[in-house]
Amino acid sequence: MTDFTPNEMMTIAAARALSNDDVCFVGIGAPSAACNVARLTHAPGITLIYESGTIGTAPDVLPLSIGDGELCETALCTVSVPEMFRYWLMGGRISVGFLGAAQLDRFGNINTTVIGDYHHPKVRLPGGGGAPEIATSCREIFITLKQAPRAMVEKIDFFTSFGHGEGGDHRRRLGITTKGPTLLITDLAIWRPDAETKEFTVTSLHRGVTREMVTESCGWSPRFADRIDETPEPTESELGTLRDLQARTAAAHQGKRS
Amino acid sequence: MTDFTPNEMMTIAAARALSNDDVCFVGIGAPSAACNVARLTHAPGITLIYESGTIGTAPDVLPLSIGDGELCETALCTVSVPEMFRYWLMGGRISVGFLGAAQLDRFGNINTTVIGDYHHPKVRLPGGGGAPEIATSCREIFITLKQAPRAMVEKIDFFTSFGHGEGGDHRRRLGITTKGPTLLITDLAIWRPDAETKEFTVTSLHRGVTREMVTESCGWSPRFADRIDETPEPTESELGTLRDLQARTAAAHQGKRS
Amino acid sequence: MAEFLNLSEAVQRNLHDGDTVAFEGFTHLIPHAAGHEAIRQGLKNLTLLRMTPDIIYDQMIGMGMAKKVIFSYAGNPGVGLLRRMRDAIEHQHPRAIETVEHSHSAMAQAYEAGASGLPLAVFRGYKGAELARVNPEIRSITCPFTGEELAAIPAHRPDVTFIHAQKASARGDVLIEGIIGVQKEAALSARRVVVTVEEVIADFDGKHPNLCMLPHWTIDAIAVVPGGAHPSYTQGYYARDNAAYLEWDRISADRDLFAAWMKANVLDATPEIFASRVEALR
Amino acid sequence: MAEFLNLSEAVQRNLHDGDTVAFEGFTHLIPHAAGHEAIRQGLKNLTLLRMTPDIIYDQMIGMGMAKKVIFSYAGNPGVGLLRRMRDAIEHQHPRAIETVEHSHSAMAQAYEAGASGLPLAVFRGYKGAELARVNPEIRSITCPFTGEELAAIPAHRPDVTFIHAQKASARGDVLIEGIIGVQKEAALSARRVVVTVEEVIADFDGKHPNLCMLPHWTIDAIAVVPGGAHPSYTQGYYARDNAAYLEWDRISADRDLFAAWMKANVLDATPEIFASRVEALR
Repeated sequence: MTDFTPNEMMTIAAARALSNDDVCFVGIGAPSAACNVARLTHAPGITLIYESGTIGTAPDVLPLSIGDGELCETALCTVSVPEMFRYWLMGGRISVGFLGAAQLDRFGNINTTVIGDYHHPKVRLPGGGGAPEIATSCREIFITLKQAPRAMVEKIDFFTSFGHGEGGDHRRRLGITTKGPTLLITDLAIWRPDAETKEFTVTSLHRGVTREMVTESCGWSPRFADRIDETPEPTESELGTLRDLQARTAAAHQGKRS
Repeated sequence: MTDFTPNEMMTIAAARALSNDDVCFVGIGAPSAACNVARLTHAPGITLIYESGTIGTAPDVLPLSIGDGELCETALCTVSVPEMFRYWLMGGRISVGFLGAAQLDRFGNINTTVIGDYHHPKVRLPGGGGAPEIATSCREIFITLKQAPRAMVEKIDFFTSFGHGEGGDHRRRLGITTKGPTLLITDLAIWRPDAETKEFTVTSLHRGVTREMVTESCGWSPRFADRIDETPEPTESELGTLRDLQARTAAAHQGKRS
Repeated sequence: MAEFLNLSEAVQRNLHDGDTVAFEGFTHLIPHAAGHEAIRQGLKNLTLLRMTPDIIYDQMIGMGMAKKVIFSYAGNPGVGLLRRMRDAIEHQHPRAIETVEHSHSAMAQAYEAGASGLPLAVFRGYKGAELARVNPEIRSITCPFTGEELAAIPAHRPDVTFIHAQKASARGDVLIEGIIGVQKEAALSARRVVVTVEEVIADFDGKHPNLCMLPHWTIDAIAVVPGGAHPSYTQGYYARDNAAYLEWDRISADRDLFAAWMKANVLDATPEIFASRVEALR
Repeated sequence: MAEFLNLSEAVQRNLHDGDTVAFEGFTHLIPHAAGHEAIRQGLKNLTLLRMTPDIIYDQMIGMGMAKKVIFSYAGNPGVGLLRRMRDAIEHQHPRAIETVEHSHSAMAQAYEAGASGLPLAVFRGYKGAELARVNPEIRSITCPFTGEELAAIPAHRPDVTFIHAQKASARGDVLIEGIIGVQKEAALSARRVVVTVEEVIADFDGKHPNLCMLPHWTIDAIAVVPGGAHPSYTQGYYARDNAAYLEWDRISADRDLFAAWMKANVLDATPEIFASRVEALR
């Protein structure tokens, strides 16, 4: 089929991981695109929730912020933010939470807070927002990330949100009952945690991607599964849906101002 | 002016104790009548709140229950019951809370739970409902009661809600920061707590009521203030407002069913 | 995922002997039709959870279905006492029941905590109140910042919650309007949720965004039962049958009269009868 | 009791040097006009409380008004970083600021606890998260029923909260619609409350009973400022000025450019200008 970019492949692979019955806590950017592509293709019944309080939203264009009016106008209902975090996130009603990362380690622990020391940071990043509780309250966590050695690191500078910690049963030892990161989708590959060690392991490579490319763009030496699939490339319909969505989005966000 | 009943005097005396700026947590019965007479006479700006979640309600007829539709239809807004108890009562926004009593002692402690032992009661009464927190969260508490020796007792069988405990600074010793019972209005008299001991003391007798009548209908030996007023009798307007309200109420609650 | 069922199947699938169950509705929207169906199905050893047991639990207790009642106001609102519940507490008739008594504030916040997935509710309450002495579930925690002692009670986590609402959408989303009470919290704190509604409409497009809704995926079963709240009421559909509440005071005062009334009006009846009961109240 | 004042008087009477203040609004309804008025009045040593400091606090921090910021997401939503806030944290320019960092869940629940008059919020959070190590205000309590350790943080109790809303009634009741965020809780947790609104209407008769309202007696001052949320938006009135958020990334990147922009657009401006800023967005 026609050509596609690594980012498009990443978004579409993430969309495929979602099902019609999922209730997703959506972040901005790639997760938002992935969730809405899923909704517009194979998962029309999926429930999308943004932390601004919008439940069951179906935006025609992707929001620039998690609080865009479009989200409220197309939602089943919009609740207060305290209710969102208490009844809906902490209440354990979310099946899939999406997280991005500035730094990610092999166990799915994430840093979006600081580069360097917390109290005297080299770079002060935005911080966690909802991530600390999203990471532990959702039944499972999907992570999307553009691969780069400074993004996929041996050791993160700050534990903004907890993945599998040091691996193994570390979550259980902290009394966390949810699965945590079960899927990492990058622009190059699909990774899943090892059943025992919980270390992210490459299970599928996107079209034209080699093990070397994955290794060079990863800050730790990555593990590869015994059997590695090639990620099915985007279908006409998937790619068309994503590109239409992004075109509508671009138009909407320009058009707003004279 | 025309004649009036002791109950009418009680209700109107309670209405007079309310001001335009008060925010009242209203109970059913005499308190509801008193609050609405106040609203319809000297305190049009008073805010009436029923624990069903109705804020700023202005019923045309008295509700039979605290959850009648009339309350919601005439309210500024209606919130959930958890919000009512968290943001509005526990939040310390109520200036006056009304309580009734099956048993009352001289310090304004109230029993509406059981006659006899709690675990093997002679009579099982309805219980406290909102009273335990109304008694401690409202800035002050008004009590209305029809005098009778078995209602005004030396010792109550159960502390459903806390008044002044053993008197004096007992509230403060329990870490309660609100005033508690500041007014007791019966069908015979108006009582206020002594500044020091906090024992209810008769400060005003309704028209035609003697000290003996008060004493005979009270289970403890009541204290009388040095100077005792006569409660001004109901005005035409007060009595007319109350009777019209009760007539409308009677009609409404019959009319509902063929 | 919400499934549209007839009431008897909805009750059969979701309520079992020994369950902890909440039939909620704060004066408004009390799910009486669902309660009567539970009575017809002869459920046993239930733990009944409700702020005001009201007529709906007075009937179940009188029929001997309850082993335990968790409540905060055992009155017939605006009328007086609950005579079947009293008979059970004072004379163990028709059976002894265990009672766990709270304040309204505590009950509401225990549902709120349950909906939030928390094990307990922490609040400022019960100060000087004797319930704290007779109810062992009332404990306390100390605020690590101020040293204040606050009340702590277990969150409510019923096995199943029954509520009545105005409308469901074809997809099974539910809209609750007016005096919304604790129904949203009672539903979200439960493992299973059954809703009776007055009617089903295509969708909720055009509704105000901030209304009280339960998404279809939070509900297990929906049964359409017009009049299903009677003698309670449904805002926008029919008024409260105050006369029936007054009449209950007479019926419930006598064991035989109660039994006869229950046979005629509940055991020998069906959910369809509720529509006719509210006709004069519309 | 709500008093209708012009914005400058509303700010003068209610916001003082050294106050802890919340300007809340979750992407929607951010009270920018009130923030600009505070900047013009040159308030000092403020403790700024807000989930996402956003442009509104980036401007105050850049102007040196903040001594402390309590927050949960220091980003320019959908765009990137807050460059004035970064400059203050990384280079103490124009002054050093103390930061107290929480998660969104913690911030929202701290407002909810403040609105409830509680000294703390208790919730399941921060498990495995390093903020619990660097923020001494994050402690824990143990559930007396399950033994589970839960997070505990102090309730928010700002001296004053500023919010923007769609409508006030003539009496001073306020209606908030759409994405209501934490505004109700931020208002009810504060000692003083100032609201800017798009317009005043006679009353709210006929509005749905379950909407998000603040009664007039919970509010101190109301100022009518059409467009007062720009570049944020007001549902039903005007759209979010996404271009302005993108533009801010450029303006805030340079200290001198920032200073010039603030002089031209804030210091030398008046609240009336906001109406013209949203013309093209209506």
